[in-house]
Amino acid sequence: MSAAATTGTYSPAAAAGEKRRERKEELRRHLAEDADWPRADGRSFHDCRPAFMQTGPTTAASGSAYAEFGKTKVIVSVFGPRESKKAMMYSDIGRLNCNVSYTTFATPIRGQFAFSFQGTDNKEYSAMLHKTLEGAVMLHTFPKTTVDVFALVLESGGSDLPIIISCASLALADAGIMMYDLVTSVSVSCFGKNIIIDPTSDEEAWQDGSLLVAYMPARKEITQLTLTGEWSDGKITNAVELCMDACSKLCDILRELLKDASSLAE
Amino acid sequence: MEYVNLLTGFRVDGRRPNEMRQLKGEVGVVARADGSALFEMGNTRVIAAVYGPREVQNKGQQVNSKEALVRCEYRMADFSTGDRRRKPKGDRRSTEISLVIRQTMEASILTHLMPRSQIDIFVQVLQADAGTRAACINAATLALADAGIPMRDIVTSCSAGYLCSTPLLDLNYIEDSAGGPDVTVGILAKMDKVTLLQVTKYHELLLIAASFRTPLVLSSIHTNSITTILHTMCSLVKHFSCHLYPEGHCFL
Amino acid sequence: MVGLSVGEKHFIRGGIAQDLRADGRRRLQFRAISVETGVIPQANGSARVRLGATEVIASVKAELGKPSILHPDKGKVSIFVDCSPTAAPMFEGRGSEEFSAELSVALQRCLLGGKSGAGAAIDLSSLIVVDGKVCWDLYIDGLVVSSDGNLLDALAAAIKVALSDTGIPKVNVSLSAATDEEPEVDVSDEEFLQFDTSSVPVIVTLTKVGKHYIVDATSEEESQMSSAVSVSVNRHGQICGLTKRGGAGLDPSVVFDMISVAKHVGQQFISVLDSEIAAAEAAE
Amino acid sequence: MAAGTEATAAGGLTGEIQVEAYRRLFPLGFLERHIRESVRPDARRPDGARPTTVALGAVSSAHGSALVRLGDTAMLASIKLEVMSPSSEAPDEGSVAVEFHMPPICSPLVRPGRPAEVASVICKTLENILMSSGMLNLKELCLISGKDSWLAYLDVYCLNADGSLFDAALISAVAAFIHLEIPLVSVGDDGRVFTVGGNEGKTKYELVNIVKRNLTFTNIPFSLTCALHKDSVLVDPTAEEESIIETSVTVVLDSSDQIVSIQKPGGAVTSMATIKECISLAKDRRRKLREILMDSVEAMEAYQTD
Repeated sequence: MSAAATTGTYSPAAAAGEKRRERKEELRRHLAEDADWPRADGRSFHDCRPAFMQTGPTTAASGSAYAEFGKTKVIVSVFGPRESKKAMMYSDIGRLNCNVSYTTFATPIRGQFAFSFQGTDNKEYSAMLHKTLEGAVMLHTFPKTTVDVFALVLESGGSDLPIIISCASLALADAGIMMYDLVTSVSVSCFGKNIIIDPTSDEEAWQDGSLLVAYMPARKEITQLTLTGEWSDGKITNAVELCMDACSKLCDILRELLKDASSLAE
Repeated sequence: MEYVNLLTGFRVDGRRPNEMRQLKGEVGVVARADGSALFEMGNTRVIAAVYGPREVQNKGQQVNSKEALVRCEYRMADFSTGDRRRKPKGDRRSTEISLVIRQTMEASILTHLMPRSQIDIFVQVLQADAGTRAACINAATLALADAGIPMRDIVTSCSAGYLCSTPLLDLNYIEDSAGGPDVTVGILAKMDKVTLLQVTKYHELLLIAASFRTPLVLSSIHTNSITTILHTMCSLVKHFSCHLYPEGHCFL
Repeated sequence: MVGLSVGEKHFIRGGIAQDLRADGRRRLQFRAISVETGVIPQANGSARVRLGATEVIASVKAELGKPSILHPDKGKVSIFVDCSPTAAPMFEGRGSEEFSAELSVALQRCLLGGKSGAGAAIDLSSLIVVDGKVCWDLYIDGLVVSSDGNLLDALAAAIKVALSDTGIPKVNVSLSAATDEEPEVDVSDEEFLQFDTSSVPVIVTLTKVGKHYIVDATSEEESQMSSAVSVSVNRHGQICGLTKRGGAGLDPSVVFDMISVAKHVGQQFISVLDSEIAAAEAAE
Repeated sequence: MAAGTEATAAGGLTGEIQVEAYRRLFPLGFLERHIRESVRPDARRPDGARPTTVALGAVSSAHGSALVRLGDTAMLASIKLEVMSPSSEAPDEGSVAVEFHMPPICSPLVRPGRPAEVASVICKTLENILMSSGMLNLKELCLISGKDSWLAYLDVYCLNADGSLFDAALISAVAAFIHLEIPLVSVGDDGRVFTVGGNEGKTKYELVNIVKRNLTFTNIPFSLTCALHKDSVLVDPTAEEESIIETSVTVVLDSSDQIVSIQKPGGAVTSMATIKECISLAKDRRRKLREILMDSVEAMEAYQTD
């Protein structure tokens, strides 16, 4: 491990790493070949993990949301609209500033992040979050000012980015930022001919391909779509439709949540 | 190691001590820049692009509104050196070379003709085989000329070193990493004036100068005209007597 | 940054709507491409690709390394892109970092395949020298020298050409009896292995301007985009990666339509590139 | 004084503007009028601390963790153990690395890429207190003398910053150490330590640490921050109060009510009597915090047995 080499300390791995790998290979084979092998956490292929979402964990922010999907735990705070940085040039539409960071204990091995990390900031996810939300937020409603969307991943347990996106859209709604629609996002992993929804980090580590969809159900618009691995046309169609369906359901849950929260406030 | 063959007097790459590497220049290589040039000295290859004169982007950087603001950034491509390393942007060496190029070019540009404006010079090293500093200055000159920016004179630059008791013109990578003293000179060719003189291993040079008591051979190259494309680039070595003051660190 | 007047914007949009763009191209037509190989002698493979006024250089360097614990039977490939300030003043200093990272990520997504290695452009198991001990690490570096739009497609094309130009030195391994010891590796200077680059995909970016979408957009056209989708297509017509690059949302049916158009255009682009590679190799 | 004129200016307007606007425009006048009535903007008494909760085991990927809420201030502490070779000066001791983070989500004042100044101050103080209070016996973090010992990475994240950050950080750090459970380990053929899980593992491998699974604590430090404003002492200030008050005093006491540290970061001068008052308030608070912490341990154990 590179982390161990540089710091001089290491995280003791579980006994017999070789065995763990074999087990994973087996898991992978099952996911790729079997019709509907129950996944490691007992779900079937097209089941999402049980989700818990809540608005308002961070009182210091204009709006905030917490999301927990299985082991993945995310907090998003929204600040503003507030004054843009001095260096920014005049803009007649508002700015959206997104940042995604991880806690040092988010990953099983402390501070072991992918290469697109600088410190604990994830540059890739920050950019992706921005690209996903800019099509949904009505930027013209807050000219000259900036809305900051900051996400902190407390624990990473797979499907981090889609959960950050959904959580951010809930936090934006909580902050009262005008949006065309709530954006929800779901990703799938592909194993051989099978497609499994809402993968865990173990599943993500062994997937053949992945596909992420961010969707605005009321407007029927895709605001983000990314794909890795080798896919045929038909499989893309299937996977995108599966994701859009899950996004719609997740969006209904968010809507109920916001309604409950506002009625509670009254 | 034997850097100069005792019998033939040839260097490791077959050049004579006062011979330059193959030079090649090309202007207009970056379509969207106001001026650009590719310059090669042997295997060292750099691209320079000039943007401007244009409105000053960051008013805070403007010191004197009666003169143009000249800025420069030097960058090495990740693949430019033999061993691939990702270097952080703006490391100390790049900052230093950026400054050297900026100051050298500033001395030649007629900045007072372009008040309240900014000229950006960007140099990108594609391949580094020693002498990037000199190559960058030559490329920047070509790019500035291509952009039609008024200059006092053409600035040309070349380096020289001292190995095996022989002054060597235009070191390559092997000679450069030998660790001998080296000198980079930038001159205004027609006016016959020196604008840049950088000496490393100054103390060794002092020793050499003291023991030989001879004028140190330095280098400069002459360029005839670089109005459109480099027609000719005749290189000749100039004897350059410099007085090495024992207590001085930098002299110009 | 592209500063356009209202009239110029109108001209570009109108041209695209009528299938006759400002430079005389049709909507799904690429600019003239020029390809040159072996431009960086120190690298194992390199290429320069010019697409109109866009110019990029890709270099491939191979270094011996150690395979990761999770994949002991595979080599490693990493892709980094840098945007030189020569291409645009806004890439000065740290200004290029964000954009370079975006391009790097998009290329990684399209060329490296899934986590398990399925669908990768380069067969990672061909990079292994000794299982679990020694492998080749491929460093693919892209440099944007001059920019006039459509950088991602140009970079992917340059990488494809550079990979076909790449020779990996042949390695002789003398296995010592003790398994713990590092095996001795003898790198050959004369014999090189060529890659099978037939499955390396190209990227086709479809830029949506108004109701229509175009390929190979120039900077001016890119400034008018409402959204863009980059699709990576290989010779077999499989989609190897896809990135939606910001902008407004898209109707799902439009997305599917764009994918099938990109597939079609991509196949044509691959054959153009193949003949260019052959010509460049013949010239060398 | 500027504050005085502000207060009088505010006085002239009070009848005409709404409470929330008054609070924003004249924060000082707003606070001072509350203090005069011996009540605080959030309806607390001056000597009342905010409700405090401790939840142990909040981070599943850590060896020890705790989530602490002090009013709206939320702190998440986590401990991860890594193996290191001990230094030659102390071959039978482990070590602790403390980091305190204020991610941009916690406060509008923190921006990405620019760590808050206060974070490094709290980090340093936290490290000093944990090391000097005698709470930790570093010998307990030793595995094999002179060869392997634990390095405990303590990371404290502020999830919501609403004043008295140091108090909350210290409680969460202490709670995380109490929750810390050291994994069973054995030494492999390559000399590297690996974890042993499950029952068959215990019989198969020779275990290094059968006994030392939890740390023992003789001394547990707790702290109380008091805001000092003119003559009044406000216990456990919120962020709003902290931004107005003249100065503050932080008292850290150990289990036998001995003073571990007193910090007053400059600001207005204070009498000895006020400091003494702060210390006695801190003593009361220490007892309460201890109860809360013990309750949370019981709650966790009860949850585990279920």
